Amino acid sequence: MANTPRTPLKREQIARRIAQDFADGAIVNLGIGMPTLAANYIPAGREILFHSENGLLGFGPAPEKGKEDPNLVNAGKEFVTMLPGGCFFHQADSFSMTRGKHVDVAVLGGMQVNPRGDLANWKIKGAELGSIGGAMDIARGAKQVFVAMTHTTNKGEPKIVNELTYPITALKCVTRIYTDIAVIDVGPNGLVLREVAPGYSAADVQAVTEPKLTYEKEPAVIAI
Amino acid sequence: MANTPRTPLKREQIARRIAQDFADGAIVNLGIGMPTLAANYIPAGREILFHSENGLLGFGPAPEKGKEDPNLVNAGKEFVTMLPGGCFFHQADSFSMTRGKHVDVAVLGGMQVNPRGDLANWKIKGAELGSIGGAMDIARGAKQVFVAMTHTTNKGEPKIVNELTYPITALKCVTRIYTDIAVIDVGPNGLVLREVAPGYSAADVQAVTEPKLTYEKEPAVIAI
Amino acid sequence: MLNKIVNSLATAVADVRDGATILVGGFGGAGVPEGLITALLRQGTKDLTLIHNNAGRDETSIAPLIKHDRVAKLICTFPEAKTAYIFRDKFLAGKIKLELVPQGTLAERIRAGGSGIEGFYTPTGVGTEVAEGKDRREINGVMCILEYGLRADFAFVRARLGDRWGNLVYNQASRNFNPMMAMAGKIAIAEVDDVVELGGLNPEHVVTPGIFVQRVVKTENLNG
Amino acid sequence: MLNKIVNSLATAVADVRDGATILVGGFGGAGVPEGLITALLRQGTKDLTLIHNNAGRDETSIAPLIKHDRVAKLICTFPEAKTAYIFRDKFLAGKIKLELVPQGTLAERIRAGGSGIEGFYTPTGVGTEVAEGKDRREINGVMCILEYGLRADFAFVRARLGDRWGNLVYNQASRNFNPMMAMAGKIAIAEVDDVVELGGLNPEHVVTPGIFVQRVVKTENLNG
Repeated sequence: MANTPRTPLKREQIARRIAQDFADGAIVNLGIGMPTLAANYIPAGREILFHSENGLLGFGPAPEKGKEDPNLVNAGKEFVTMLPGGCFFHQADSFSMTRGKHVDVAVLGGMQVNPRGDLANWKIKGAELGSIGGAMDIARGAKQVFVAMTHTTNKGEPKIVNELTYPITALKCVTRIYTDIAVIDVGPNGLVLREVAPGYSAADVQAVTEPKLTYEKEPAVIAI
Repeated sequence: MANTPRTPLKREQIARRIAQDFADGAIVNLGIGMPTLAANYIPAGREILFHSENGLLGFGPAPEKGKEDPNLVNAGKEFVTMLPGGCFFHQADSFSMTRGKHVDVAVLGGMQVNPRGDLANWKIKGAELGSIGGAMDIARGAKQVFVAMTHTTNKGEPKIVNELTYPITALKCVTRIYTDIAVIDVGPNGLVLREVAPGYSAADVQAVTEPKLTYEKEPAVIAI
Repeated sequence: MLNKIVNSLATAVADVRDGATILVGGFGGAGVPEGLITALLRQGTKDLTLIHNNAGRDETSIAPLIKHDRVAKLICTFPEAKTAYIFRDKFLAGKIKLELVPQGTLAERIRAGGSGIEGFYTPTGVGTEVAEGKDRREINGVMCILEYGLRADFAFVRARLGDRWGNLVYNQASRNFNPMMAMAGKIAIAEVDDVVELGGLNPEHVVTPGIFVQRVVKTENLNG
Repeated sequence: MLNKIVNSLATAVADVRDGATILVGGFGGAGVPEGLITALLRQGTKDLTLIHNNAGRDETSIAPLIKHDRVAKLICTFPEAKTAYIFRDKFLAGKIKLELVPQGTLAERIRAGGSGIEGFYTPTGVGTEVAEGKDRREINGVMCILEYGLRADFAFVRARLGDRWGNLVYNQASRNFNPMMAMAGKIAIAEVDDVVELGGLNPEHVVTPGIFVQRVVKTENLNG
């Protein structure tokens, strides 16, 4: 392993890794951006129901070119199709699903996460505007919240921090973090490093992570 | 008029008088008992939509004998039919309609009413049990609440009283009272006697009514 | 594969334990999950808390459970009725506790429970015995009382058709409380006339999205 | 006869006055009542408060009203978007006020407003800037904030079919906010693809019961 060059995961690889953690039959809400890609990598033999907060459950992939229907879009305003068994509902019912803890997994983008699982992902620090959309309800309401993000900012600053400095989305919500170099659980006693990208050591990940990571042994390499 | 014998209205006549006050196009909820009879006396040319709190809007009369469907009943558990344009919904939506002031008129039975329009109609004084059902929501939520009742109890005691002694259903809700001997409005300054049954004088009605009734002139005789 | 179909009513209720709280759909005789109730009676569980609009209907609906002393407490809106004589006797004998709730408040409390709304302010019940001991608050000039969301260990619902994802449609007025109860039961069990293939329900016509339902079971005649 | 059909979009919005509050359905490009918005732009009303998920979409949706300085305040969930450049410029120039609401809270506030529920406790937003200045309360171990019901003078909704009683069905994901908005507008105006005869909608499939709708108007191409 000392000979493997450090190889951070690409966006598609992070998405593929996340999809491995969707249990068969899970109801999953995917946020805009990298989370949406996870739909492309569902492991064979698993049936996943996708929920979209604008009022869809059980939607499928994008339609063929020329068959797009402006009345059939997901929360990211992308054209989708419906699978057999899918259904429509209004937004109050849709958020009864998220707020009421009926959605098994939400995958959200992240700007910052802290060791208590607090999440910031809706507004850049100091920005005049930001868009909450469904983020606060979904982060607070899903049974498990997975965050998908690069491990550091463009400037190399940690996004996994001791205290959030960006506007908060929800407290104590994140259960697992997937980055380009690690998979980290948010446990009752803080962050537990589970897996690392090829060529990375636990120490490498710790070096770009502000809070202390714990791990029982040298963590596994992410299977991609 | 002095020659007309005092003729209190029968239940069907009270119901008929009430139905005259349903405006064309009104959405009406009828309580169990005498109120339900009003559906039989809609004046010609008026289209009334009946709401039932168990989740029906736009239902019609009882089905032919032998065509009763146990899944198509109103709140009084009577078999009904659906008119073209009728629809079904769940009880939370049904009470959004009543609580949210979307129902134009509710006709309810009454045990006591006071000059402020407070209503008692769900439980006999001192009873071990009583049934609220939809009464509290409907009394509180309909735009107009008509009460249909006999003017006095079996023992001749007034049901229109200064202060309620029976358990309260809702405060300040009743807009008009229809009894076997009078039609009385609940106005901002108390009770206004509008109409009397054939052979009754205003003084006759006042004699069996605890609060003071006002009236501009000798009231009209109820047209039956 | 997500398959919520259960083979028998007995299997569907096998894990209901003593002391469980159960939401039971239906209004009068419409939409009552009679098969699940019968299966539960045979299963033998006791000390139940039931939440249901009525208090039993002659020897049907929840009456058999009350008759056999399985019910410690009933939360309902309409306990006083000729047909609820079994409940009445048990109540007067001090063998069953009663919490009386206005019908619209009950529907809304159940929907709130299923939607992750912990409490709400309603004008229904202000000034009545229902308001006793409850927090009051005036909002927009409207006096309200605070009511709490209601959840249960199980929900027994009755529907017309269901599929293996748990999607449901109902039969006319038998919809009533069933959709909200499915939302608020940790384990919602739907007794259906028929199970249909996935895709057999039009996505525009689904009333209860499958996310709210954990088990679907075809009705059986257990008394035959 | 109850006839809610209006002959033209211009007639439907003729009585909207300066300073009115308007709920506008739609999510992204799906389910937006474009015709009513265009008719309102031509009608000339100003100082509006709009309630809508987004802040305009390029030159469509509510953007034209914002561009022509008709909107004094916007209540929305997702103001920051590439396609909302018209709003962004007006906001940064101080020409329009913004109230930012999480999406599930917005949906629920509108439903509550239409349902006569004056306020509710939700866990969404706790610990975030959305909670600033709001009442907090812990219920069942869950910290919540108090949010209020939201009503408006008008609701502009977009549906697929409507009848003269106001019953509506929608087109797939264009359902979104429209059903709740119909509930919460004092005058709810539905722009529909087509008007159908009474009885043309199956009573089991109606999504918005006519009681919530005051006007139904067939869409027109006002830009053609």
